[in-house]
Amino acid sequence: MPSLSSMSQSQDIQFDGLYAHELTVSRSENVLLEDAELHLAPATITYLYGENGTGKTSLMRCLTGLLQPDDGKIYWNKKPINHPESGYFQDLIFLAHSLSMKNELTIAENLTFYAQLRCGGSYNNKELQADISQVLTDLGIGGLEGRMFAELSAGQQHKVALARLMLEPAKIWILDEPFVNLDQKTRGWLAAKTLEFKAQGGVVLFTSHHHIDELPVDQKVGVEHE
Amino acid sequence: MPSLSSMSQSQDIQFDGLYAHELTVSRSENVLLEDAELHLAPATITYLYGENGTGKTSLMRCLTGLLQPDDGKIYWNKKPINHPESGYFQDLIFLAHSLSMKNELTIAENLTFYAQLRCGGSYNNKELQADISQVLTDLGIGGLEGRMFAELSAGQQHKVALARLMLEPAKIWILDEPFVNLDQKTRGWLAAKTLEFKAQGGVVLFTSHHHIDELPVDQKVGVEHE
Amino acid sequence: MAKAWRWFHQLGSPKYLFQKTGQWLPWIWGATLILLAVGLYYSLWASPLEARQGQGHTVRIMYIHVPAAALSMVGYIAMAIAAIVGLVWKMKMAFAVVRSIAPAGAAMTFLALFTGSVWGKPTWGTWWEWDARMTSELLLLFLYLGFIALHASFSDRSKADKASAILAIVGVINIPIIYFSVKWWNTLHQGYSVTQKGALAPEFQVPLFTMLAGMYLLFAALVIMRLRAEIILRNQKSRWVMEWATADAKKVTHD
Amino acid sequence: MISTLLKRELKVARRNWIGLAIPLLFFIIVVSLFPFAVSPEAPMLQKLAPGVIWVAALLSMLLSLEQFYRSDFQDGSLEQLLLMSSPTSVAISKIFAHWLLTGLPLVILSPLLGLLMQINYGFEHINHTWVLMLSLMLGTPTLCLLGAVGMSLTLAANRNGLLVSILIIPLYVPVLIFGASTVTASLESLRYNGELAILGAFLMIAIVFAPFASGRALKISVG
Amino acid sequence: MISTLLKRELKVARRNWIGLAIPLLFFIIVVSLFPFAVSPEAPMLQKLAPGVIWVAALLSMLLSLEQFYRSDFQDGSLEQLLLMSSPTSVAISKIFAHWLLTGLPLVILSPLLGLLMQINYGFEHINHTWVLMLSLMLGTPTLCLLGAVGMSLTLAANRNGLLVSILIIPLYVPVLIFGASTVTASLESLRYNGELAILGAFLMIAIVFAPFASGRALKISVG
Ligand code: HEM
Ligand SMILES: Nc1ncnc2c1ncn2[C@@H]1O[C@H](COP(=O)(O)OP(=O)(O)OP(=O)(O)O)[C@@H](O)[C@H]1O
Ligand SMILES: Nc1ncnc2c1ncn2[C@@H]1O[C@H](COP(=O)(O)OP(=O)(O)OP(=O)(O)O)[C@@H](O)[C@H]1O
Ligand SMILES: [Mg+2]
Ligand SMILES: [Mg+2]
Repeated sequence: MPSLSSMSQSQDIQFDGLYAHELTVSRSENVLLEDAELHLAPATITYLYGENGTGKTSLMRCLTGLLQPDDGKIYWNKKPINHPESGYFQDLIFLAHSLSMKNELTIAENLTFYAQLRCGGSYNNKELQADISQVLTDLGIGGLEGRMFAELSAGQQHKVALARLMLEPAKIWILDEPFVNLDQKTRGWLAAKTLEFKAQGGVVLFTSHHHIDELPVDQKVGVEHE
Repeated sequence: MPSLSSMSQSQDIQFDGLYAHELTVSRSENVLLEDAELHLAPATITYLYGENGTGKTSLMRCLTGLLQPDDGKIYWNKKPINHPESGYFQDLIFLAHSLSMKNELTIAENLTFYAQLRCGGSYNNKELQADISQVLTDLGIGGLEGRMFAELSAGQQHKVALARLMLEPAKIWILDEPFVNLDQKTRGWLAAKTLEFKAQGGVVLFTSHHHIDELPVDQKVGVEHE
Repeated sequence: MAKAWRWFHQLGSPKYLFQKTGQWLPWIWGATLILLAVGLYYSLWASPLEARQGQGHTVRIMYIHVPAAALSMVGYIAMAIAAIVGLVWKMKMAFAVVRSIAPAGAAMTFLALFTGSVWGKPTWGTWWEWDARMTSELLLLFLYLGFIALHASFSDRSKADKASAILAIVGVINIPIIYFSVKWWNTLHQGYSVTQKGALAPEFQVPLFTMLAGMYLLFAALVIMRLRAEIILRNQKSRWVMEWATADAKKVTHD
Repeated sequence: MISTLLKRELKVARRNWIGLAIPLLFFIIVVSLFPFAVSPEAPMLQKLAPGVIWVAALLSMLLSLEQFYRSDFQDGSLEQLLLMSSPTSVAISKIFAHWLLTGLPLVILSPLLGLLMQINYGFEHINHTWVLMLSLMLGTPTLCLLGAVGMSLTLAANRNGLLVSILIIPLYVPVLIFGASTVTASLESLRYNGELAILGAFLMIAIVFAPFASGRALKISVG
Repeated sequence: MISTLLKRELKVARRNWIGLAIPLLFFIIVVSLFPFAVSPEAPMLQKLAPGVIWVAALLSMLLSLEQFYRSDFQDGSLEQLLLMSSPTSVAISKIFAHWLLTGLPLVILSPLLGLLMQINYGFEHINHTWVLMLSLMLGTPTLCLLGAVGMSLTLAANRNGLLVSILIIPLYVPVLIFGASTVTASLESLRYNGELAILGAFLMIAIVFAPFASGRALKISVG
């Protein structure tokens, strides 16, 4: 593929937010998406739906750059996501199925690590610890900061992963089944926080197999397969 | 605890099905349940609810004998579950959070293994393979028998674990969040199958953080913590 | 130049490559058989025996041993080149080539080790010596086997291709390092002069060079056959493979 | 019961045939490190041979243990197995499969290693090779049995493959000493029956106690 | 960036302090198997010493690799790290942490092992010990760097701890040869500067290429 034409294309992109152009994704020889277009505008919440195995997770992994699409380009604020100036990876939080927390560390240590990784030294440690306590309390697991991650229940572990959303500044959230394993109260909390994030101009993409009453969405995108 | 008195007690038990008597369960020094009584009668569906981290999973692991309770006894059809004559472990299917399938084996091989382990040689292999195909087709993943378990989506993997319920004869199902990650259609399927199982006299205990419209329950048990 | 470039690009198309190699293959096999027949005749019957070292008939092993040893190294280098092409120009067919060379290369390495070992018994009185060449050949076998093992341990083919391509490249950087360190290390303790380059009498040269050419072609033929299988495997879903398969099936039923 | 379990182990291994070859390759490679590191001269190598081959066998068995137990624990299979059959029979089938898939091939391959280490100059010395194989034949099952106990104990500990090494190696040392000295005795044309008998005795003791202990430990790890 | 990553590695390791001790213990145990397996006589041991210590160091580094990479891959941390920093810097911090936590302690501990293997009879021989430490100091980082490449390549492969050994050991051989022969030369009172220089050269080559290759491989594994 000649690189020149794609450069010129990148200047043509008129969309703010995340824009995927002619995306083709396949998994072990099955084509999941072909020439798909997707636009996630700032201050919108997009709900990705589809039956099991249609390719929602695969699409998300492409949008985060973890999976190489067969074809197509992905832009963040008009720049290809891999372009150093796009700042995409600074702006992105991706919560996948695997919770990405270390069993051997405590809740606070896990969260501190990710916050510092994103913000460098700019996040004052004392402030950070106070914020962590605050978020955990909101989530109903206050006081467990020093508990080893492995020694939590399924839902509590999930809550810790969600706490990252509150501790790290970002402009786009990509959440793969974020409501799984959560009790009613926590679902409400997450929905409220998502709406707040949207109100501040954030971009949200999430999947869920259950309808979440508390979360009105702006755009529904279905992934259907054959 | 003198074993005599518990023997005499075991003769006193009047309940068919699963009966837990004066159960005390704790996890890292926190007492989760104290002197709890629980009776799951034949042909009933019991819904176990409670917020995240109240002890639902811990209770289930006690009921399956995997976690040693601090105190209390569990009876299956009036016999302690560890009593060789209770036949409890022949009758029980426990689906936990971890799906207990091997990534390196195909779907069919995984299911065959568990079916043969339970039924010994009595399950004719040809019949078993036909049954597996049938169940997978019902679940919407027909034709994937030969696919490696690792190469499935989250929901597809979950479906494979559920297929065990159809392939292995049992009298009690203990299901920890069986509806997680499933699409609408599959949830309906599972609810219908659970009702069928109940109609045949089966005992069902399950948890879920979402309300499942399709599944009317006979008993609701809440685990509340402090 | 432009023409060569275009040809290079065409080779990247599985269909084109499959058809072309299909055309070449009979010729390559033909030439292989002729050369090997002539070479084997010369080396097994018509060549003189080695008198100086009193090796008798065992010298005939050389005509297999030397080509196999040469090919084992050439094979690995070819693999690494293809791997670079695959990774840098994102050419999928290059990965198929890498994958097809590996088993043939491993077989040649094994053959070199085996013939060398069989030769060593009568000449040196031992099956194995930790001589520089022999040792680095053994390590080369491990590199090949590592490559094959790595490729086989992925269920996702494109991951397998890329990961094992990196290994092939890292391995090729190491081959000279291995060779020289082994040589240096070994001469510290003892030196074997058997493998030193001596003037080879012409009556040994003719059969040796014929065998060399024959074995090179044999190697090419094996790689190409494997490559064609690999192409079919990797393009099962594409239309031309379906057509090719059904056409083939028809041929079979007609026969 | 045990046969179903065994069949599954074999199937997992066959699927992953390369996984079968790997402990073997490791065995060969570790042995061939020594000529590089110590000396490539035949008399020296021959002197080292019994020890090195035995150490390599031990390490290769030790490291393949991980693969045989850890994955069942992590994906929850182990918990299901324990629900459906007795801990001891789970342990027995695991141990047997482990030996069949790594111990036995290693025994079969050992003559080649003997060759690399110059144990065997020609057919007249074939006897040493037999002794080597025999010692491994008696010793490797013991290694599997002891390994199973250590592995089952450490499953629930924070995942750390090396922890099990630390627990087990002291138990392995006697087997190693008698295994290697059997071969050394043979190379020095001494009698080696006594050593073989002791290896046999170790095996008997391990067979009696290890499956039970390993089963109990599995049960505890899952709890 | 790299310092945050490093800090976490150290914290995980500290939490799991036993994990830190284990490669060291393994190192000691493997070395001390040889007096049992081969011969406890001092001249023989001294002859073996450089080779055995180097092989043990190599195996111990190799086996601790697993622990340093696998768990990040499995719990999804690796994918988060790759989202937030460049693959090469992830690789660099992993490699550095790995060396700091297993390579360095091993270097520090090596005099003790020299003592076990009779390298060092008294203070007049202290020089050999220095050479041993120096050779390990230059050699172990190379082992870490090469190991990182192998480990990153095998992360997404069907989990098999030994596969990585097979990939890497052929690459380790040159380091092993020069590492052991540095010490041997010193023990035989020969010059060893050349060997040390070559070890240094290997390290330079590895530093230039390995982090990049390892980063690429990490990216592929996660994809
Ligand atoms: C397992 C044992 C052996 C191995 C791995 C081995 C390996 C090799 C290798 C790698 C080459 C280089 C080929 C080339 O440069 O194109 C070679 C060449 C050769 N080998 Fe061997 N060899 C072994 C045993 C022997 C023995 C026992 C003899 C004869 C007594 C022998 C005689 C030769 C000769 C004559 C050449 C060609 C010399 C030259 O072109 O430099 N090899 N061998
Ligand atoms: N590692 C893999 N290798 C090969 N195929 C895969 C792999 N992972 C997923 N697939 C296949 O790709 C398709 C899409 O999977 P994906 O995980 O994207 O689905 P999904 O929409 O997220 O489903 P779910 O709702 O079940 O999570 C599925 O059919 C699955 O079988
Ligand atoms: N391995 C463990 N070690 C110590 N404490 C644990 C462990 N697992 C769970 N706990 C604690 O025990 C309590 C009950 O956990 P359990 O997993 O039973 O909850 P649950 O009701 O299943 O919650 P969820 O809805 O989140 O799955 C929790 O407070 C948890 O922190
Ligand atoms: Mg998904
Ligand atoms: Mg739970």
